Amino acid sequence: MTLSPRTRQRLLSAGALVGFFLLWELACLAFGVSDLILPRPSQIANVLIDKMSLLWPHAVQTLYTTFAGFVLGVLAGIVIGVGIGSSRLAYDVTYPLLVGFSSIPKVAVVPLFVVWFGAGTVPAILTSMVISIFPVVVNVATGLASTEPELEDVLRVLGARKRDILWNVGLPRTLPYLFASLKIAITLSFVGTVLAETVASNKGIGTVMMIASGNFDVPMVFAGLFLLAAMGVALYAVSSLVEQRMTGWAQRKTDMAMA
Amino acid sequence: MTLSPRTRQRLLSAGALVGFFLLWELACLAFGVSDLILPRPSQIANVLIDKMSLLWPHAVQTLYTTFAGFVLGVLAGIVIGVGIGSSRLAYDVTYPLLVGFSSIPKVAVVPLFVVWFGAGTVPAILTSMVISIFPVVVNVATGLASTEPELEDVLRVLGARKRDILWNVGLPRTLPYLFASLKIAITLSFVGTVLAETVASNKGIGTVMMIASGNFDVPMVFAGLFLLAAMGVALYAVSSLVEQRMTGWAQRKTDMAMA
Amino acid sequence: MGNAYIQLSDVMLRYGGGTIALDHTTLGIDEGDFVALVGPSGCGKSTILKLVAGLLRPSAGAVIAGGREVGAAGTLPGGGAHASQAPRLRIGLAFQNPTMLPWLTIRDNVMIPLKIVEPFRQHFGKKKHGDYKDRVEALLAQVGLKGFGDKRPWQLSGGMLQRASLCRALVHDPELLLLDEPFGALDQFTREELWDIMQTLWMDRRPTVLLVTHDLRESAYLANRICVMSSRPGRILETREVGFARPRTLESSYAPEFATLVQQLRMRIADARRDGDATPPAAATATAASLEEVAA
Amino acid sequence: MGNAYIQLSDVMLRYGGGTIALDHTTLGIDEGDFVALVGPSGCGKSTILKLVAGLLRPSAGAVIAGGREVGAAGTLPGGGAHASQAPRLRIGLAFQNPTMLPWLTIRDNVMIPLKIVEPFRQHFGKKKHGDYKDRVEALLAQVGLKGFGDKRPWQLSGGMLQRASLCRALVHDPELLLLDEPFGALDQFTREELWDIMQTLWMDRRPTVLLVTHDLRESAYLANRICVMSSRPGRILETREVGFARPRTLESSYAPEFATLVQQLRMRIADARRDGDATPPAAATATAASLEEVAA
Amino acid sequence: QPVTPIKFVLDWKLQGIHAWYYLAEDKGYFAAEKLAVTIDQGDGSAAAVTKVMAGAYQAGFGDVNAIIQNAVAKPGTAPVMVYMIYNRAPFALIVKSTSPIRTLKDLEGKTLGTVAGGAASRMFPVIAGKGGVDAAKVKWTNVAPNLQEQMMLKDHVDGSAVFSVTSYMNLVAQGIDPDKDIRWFHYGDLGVELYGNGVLVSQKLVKDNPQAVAGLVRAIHKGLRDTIANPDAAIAALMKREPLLNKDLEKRRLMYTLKTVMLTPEAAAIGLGDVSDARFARSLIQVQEAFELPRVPTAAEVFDRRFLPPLAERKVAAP
Ligand SMILES: Nc1ncnc2c1ncn2[C@@H]1O[C@H](COP(=O)(O)OP(=O)(O)OP(=O)(O)O)[C@@H](O)[C@H]1O
Ligand SMILES: Nc1ncnc2c1ncn2[C@@H]1O[C@H](COP(=O)(O)OP(=O)(O)OP(=O)(O)O)[C@@H](O)[C@H]1O
Ligand SMILES: Cc1ncc(C[n+]2csc(CCO)c2C)c(N)n1
Ligand SMILES: [Mg+2]
Ligand SMILES: [Mg+2]
Repeated sequence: MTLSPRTRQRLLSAGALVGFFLLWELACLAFGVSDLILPRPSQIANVLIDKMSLLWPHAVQTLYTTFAGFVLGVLAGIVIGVGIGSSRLAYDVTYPLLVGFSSIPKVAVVPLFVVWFGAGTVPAILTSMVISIFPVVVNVATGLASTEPELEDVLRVLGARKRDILWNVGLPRTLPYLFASLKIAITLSFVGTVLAETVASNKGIGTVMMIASGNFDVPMVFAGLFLLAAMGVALYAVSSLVEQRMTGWAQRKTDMAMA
Repeated sequence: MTLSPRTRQRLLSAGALVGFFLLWELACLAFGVSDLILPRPSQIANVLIDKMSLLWPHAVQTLYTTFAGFVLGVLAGIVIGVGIGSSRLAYDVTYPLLVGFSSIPKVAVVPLFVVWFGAGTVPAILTSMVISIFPVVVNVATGLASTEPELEDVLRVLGARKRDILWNVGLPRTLPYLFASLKIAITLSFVGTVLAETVASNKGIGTVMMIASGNFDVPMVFAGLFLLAAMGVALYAVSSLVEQRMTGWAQRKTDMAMA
Repeated sequence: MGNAYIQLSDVMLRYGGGTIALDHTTLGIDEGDFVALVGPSGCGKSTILKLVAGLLRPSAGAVIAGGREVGAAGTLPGGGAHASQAPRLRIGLAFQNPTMLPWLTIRDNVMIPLKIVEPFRQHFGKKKHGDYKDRVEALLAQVGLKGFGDKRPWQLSGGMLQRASLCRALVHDPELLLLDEPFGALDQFTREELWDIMQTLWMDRRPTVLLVTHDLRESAYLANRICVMSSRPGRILETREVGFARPRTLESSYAPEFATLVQQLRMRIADARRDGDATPPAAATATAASLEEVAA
Repeated sequence: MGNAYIQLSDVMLRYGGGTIALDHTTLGIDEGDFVALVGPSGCGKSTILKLVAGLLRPSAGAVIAGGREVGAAGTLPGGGAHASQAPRLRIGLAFQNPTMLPWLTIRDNVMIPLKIVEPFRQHFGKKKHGDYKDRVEALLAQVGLKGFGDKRPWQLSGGMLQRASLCRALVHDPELLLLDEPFGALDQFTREELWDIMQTLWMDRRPTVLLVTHDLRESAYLANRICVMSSRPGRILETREVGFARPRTLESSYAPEFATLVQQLRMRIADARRDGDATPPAAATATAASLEEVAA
Repeated sequence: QPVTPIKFVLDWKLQGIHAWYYLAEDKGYFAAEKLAVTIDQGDGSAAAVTKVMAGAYQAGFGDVNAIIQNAVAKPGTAPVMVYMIYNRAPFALIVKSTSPIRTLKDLEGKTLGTVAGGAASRMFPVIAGKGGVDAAKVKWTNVAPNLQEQMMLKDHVDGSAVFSVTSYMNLVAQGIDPDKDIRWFHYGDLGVELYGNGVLVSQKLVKDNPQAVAGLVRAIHKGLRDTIANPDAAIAALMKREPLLNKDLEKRRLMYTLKTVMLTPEAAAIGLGDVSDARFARSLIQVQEAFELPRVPTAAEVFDRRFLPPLAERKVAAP
């Protein structure tokens, strides 16, 4: 039986994933790990299947909130990153402030949002946004700073305005950096949303997890974590697809190898 | 009175920072914001000065823990990033797992560490490490993937082994990406440490903040946040210095402009 | 010092690393002229082009292009206060190393000037799939790249890239054309074809052209004047008028006067290379005065 | 099909984009020979070099270098199972576009082969500040780059970079030298100096050399055999033996036989360009058979 | 006799209500019992129970009601309480004194803040039932513990279900007079008979080293006794541990807790650390109903009085 290399690759990856969960299951059984600490994947799967109809609306809420926060965060990140990447003053002032702010656990900030905006979706979107800005800023600024001046010269000689150069050289050149930061930002967005939901909310995976942990229902907590992870992977896959469309030029290695 | 452009730049940046805090102070006074929600910078500074001797050991603990976690996380991130960047299988298997894991709030993971390793420094270092791996992985993998094949050809034609190419082309080419990720990783490291300290530890800024927030001593909480921010900026500055040493080649724009 | 259309007046250029590429360099080019710049490798030819294009700022002296001072010496980056009010020249520059933006197709790369430069810019949205595309395709076909518009830069050979880069320099009908060894990576035949295209274009539209080349036949075939540069720091050692009637043909390039001119230039450059950095500025000026003319 | 030191046997190469660069291309080069490859822009010269260097894998046919099959057609990336056991050739390759690693100084760039290739590699740690550095400095001085070892690649002019790239190709005393228009960006004099350096080197050490060039005088000056290629997909149209006695000098290059050879080659390429893609493989083989010899 | 190491986890970050543990440590009561006790801060009175269950700690200060739930879910592994400290569960509802909510009945249609899955909201149906209120008509919003008062003060919720001892001091710290500005509904006054936090140990420790358990209980009891006798000394011991604390605030917290949930008339009658069997049995049923447990655990599964010092030593006067 012969398989195409592609199919083999896929099977292998799937196999490795399954292997990972199998290992987890067996390790838990072998070391007798209490399900209060680390439930087995099979227990988690059970909960997921049994309670899916209950969990679903929460998952949707979290996904929606995260997505909104992510999009806002990325937009803000690009704007700030471009600012930092193109003005020395902005760099000197904004970077320390941003680094400082980002070194602060967002748990400390969420209460401010909650007290100002009340429990619910707004603080969650805000947290999700705020937490995902920094990686985007850093990568966009770095990408812009490391753009080859030769590429910019192509436009500069035409008398292009700064904005033209940014738009036609800086940003396209920075796309690989941007997409790398999106992967990071997506995961942080989820963390931010759940964080805010944990602090004050009636809906969302964060709430589910808090209630479950209050009930000592650890498998349910992990079911929540699983859903989060799955949604994270889903959003990542989407952004990965877009990335492949838009930055193929930067990854022509495979193209060469095919030749 | 004439100032060198450099000095003017510095003064301007410092001025902007001072302006920021002034604005904060004034806004708090103008809108009568309760110090239970957002203390004024002057109040925070007061606490910092009065209690510095008491806060100091906690800050040192957090800094030490964070630094350890950061270094370990970055090393692990580089190794995993290189693996993902050079093997399709590793990419297909590891990336989804990593994205999934990173989408999970680390608060959910800290208790596991505490149960396995007891309260204290070990779970804090672990959390700090675990949280800072992902950005490094993503950026290193992206940097490797977007390395120009022409540069690799310089070595390939010499019969260089994969490792040679990685060491002499892949990694140096990836340095700008790596340093960008370090900035992100530093801030996350701090978040991770403080998180773990909040959940289970008897020392560190996280503990201070929990104790203070238990007393609604909000200025003290913010003093803790300030210390965190300051340490974040300090570590950032160090990595920024190293970056300038090592990736000057990628940022020769200023060099051209000076000509 | 002169006051020509393009004027470098006693220019010094020190690069970031400390290298002094040009020193006391003076050069004037009249509007509509076709000037070739020849000289030993590393003498500062590309540097002169970049100065004229405004990509570099002289460390001392002044560079004027089209009546407008290009980055006065010592002005701060972005400080446009010193710049005169004359409108910016429409420049076409073919870089020595044909830098194409890797995320664009060859067609889109060639189209860049139409996207940026007025008056093309204002119609870009409307015409990029129509008129402008046709214009680019026609140009590409002329240099033998028909059908390669959809390729990416790394899918072209070195010579093909160079031709695409030439198209990009020409597409927006520039008033000032700066060409840095535009035919260096081409075989003799492709090269000669492109000479004719260049000559026709110049005779039709009369842009001011500054051509850097190592091929003395090329300089004699195309230019009205040939400036010979010294070794680094580069100064203009000598300027030769080229009086051959136009249009020049390949046959005319086998004429004895042509061969004589090329041979004389060769000798001059040999001298320049031998003297190298040693030549003091005064001596250089003296030599530059001893112009010889070759009549057609 | 032959079984020479370097042997391309009925090679087809299709690039990712679908372009067929080579088709039914056959070429043999004996050990220690000096072969020049000339042909129109985009015909596949660089592609042949990359195939021989093992940077590309033929889509069909076989490439053998030093008794070792270089990436058999259709093998998977990294699948070295088909590769024969002969030790890898020590190759020096000067790319058409002198790619220098931007994070290294020129000296370190030139030193790369010493860091990677045995037997230099094993002593690299010890000698990189001693013997090896001296070796590199000497090479740089020979090509006129004395004092530029500490510069970064972007601080060099186009021609200087090309010379540094040549140094990198030579520094590890390669058995097989692949040169892709190594002198294209140089003025005539620097170029001729380097011809002599190349000739001396070849006569001393007898590496096998495959030189791609557009300068027919260069090919006649340096090579023992000149292969003329057709337009894309590139095939070898004709192989000319060059019998001039060595060492050849600039004076000898002004001899009438020399001029005749260059003229004949020129004509042959003109044909090749005219026929272009139309020439069927069979016809190409027929022409290749009609070899002419020019005696010294 | 070798020294027994014991890892002990608190229910929360260091506060005045933990003073007796540090006083005991300072006075060498643990050492005298040949115990090497490490005290770690915790993050919840229920979490303390799970930490002991998970084996990370041998003992802790946590919520008996959490033990009840776990005793049903995981019989055999749940820890047991060996020394009851909060004689009354500190659950309460708070509303602003300006609020139109004057009786439990007024809560219908209103929104209350609660810690997600928190015991105070889970026990609400018990007081609702006793007050003839339709518990289904009350809406809940999940809020982090430290935001409960502020969310109410900012009118994001109409009231909050809180831990009285925590909330009282939170309000004080926020500059609110908890007695004047706030209206309290204490569950204990409304028919909830639950006990609260106490010293719990793992069943393994009970089985393997009963002397150590007895020693631990003795030492903590002495510490508590000394604290009641001299609160200032206890607070001093605490401040030595963490100088960043606000001494006056912690003292007040300690005193309020002693007064409201520890030194109750029942405690005066049965002594510190013990429970009333009849009330404890009723509380088991209340917990079972509120949390919809599949069965009512036996008292022996949850509370073990074998290690208590003699009653005479445990007698204290109600303040
Ligand atoms: N960006 C730079 N930074 C520092 N030095 C530079 C830079 N660009 C060029 N130089 C130096 O300036 C001198 C002139 O360079 P330029 O590129 O103008 O030479 P050129 O005449 O174009 O040479 P070639 O014919 O080889 O292209 C060289 O010595 C080079 O080393
Ligand atoms: N990486 C690539 N991907 C796709 N097509 C390519 C690639 N490299 C070269 N080609 C195509 O292969 C053909 C031959 O290219 P090659 O570089 O070998 O030409 P060449 O003979 O070296 O030309 P020149 O003299 O212009 O350098 C060209 O038509 C080019 O478009
Ligand atoms: C209803 C309610 N549940 C939990 C907490 C949070 N919490 C758990 S333990 C503890 C310290 C007192 O033991 C605190 C504050 C709360 N505040 N109110
Ligand atoms: Mg140049
Ligand atoms: Mg080529």
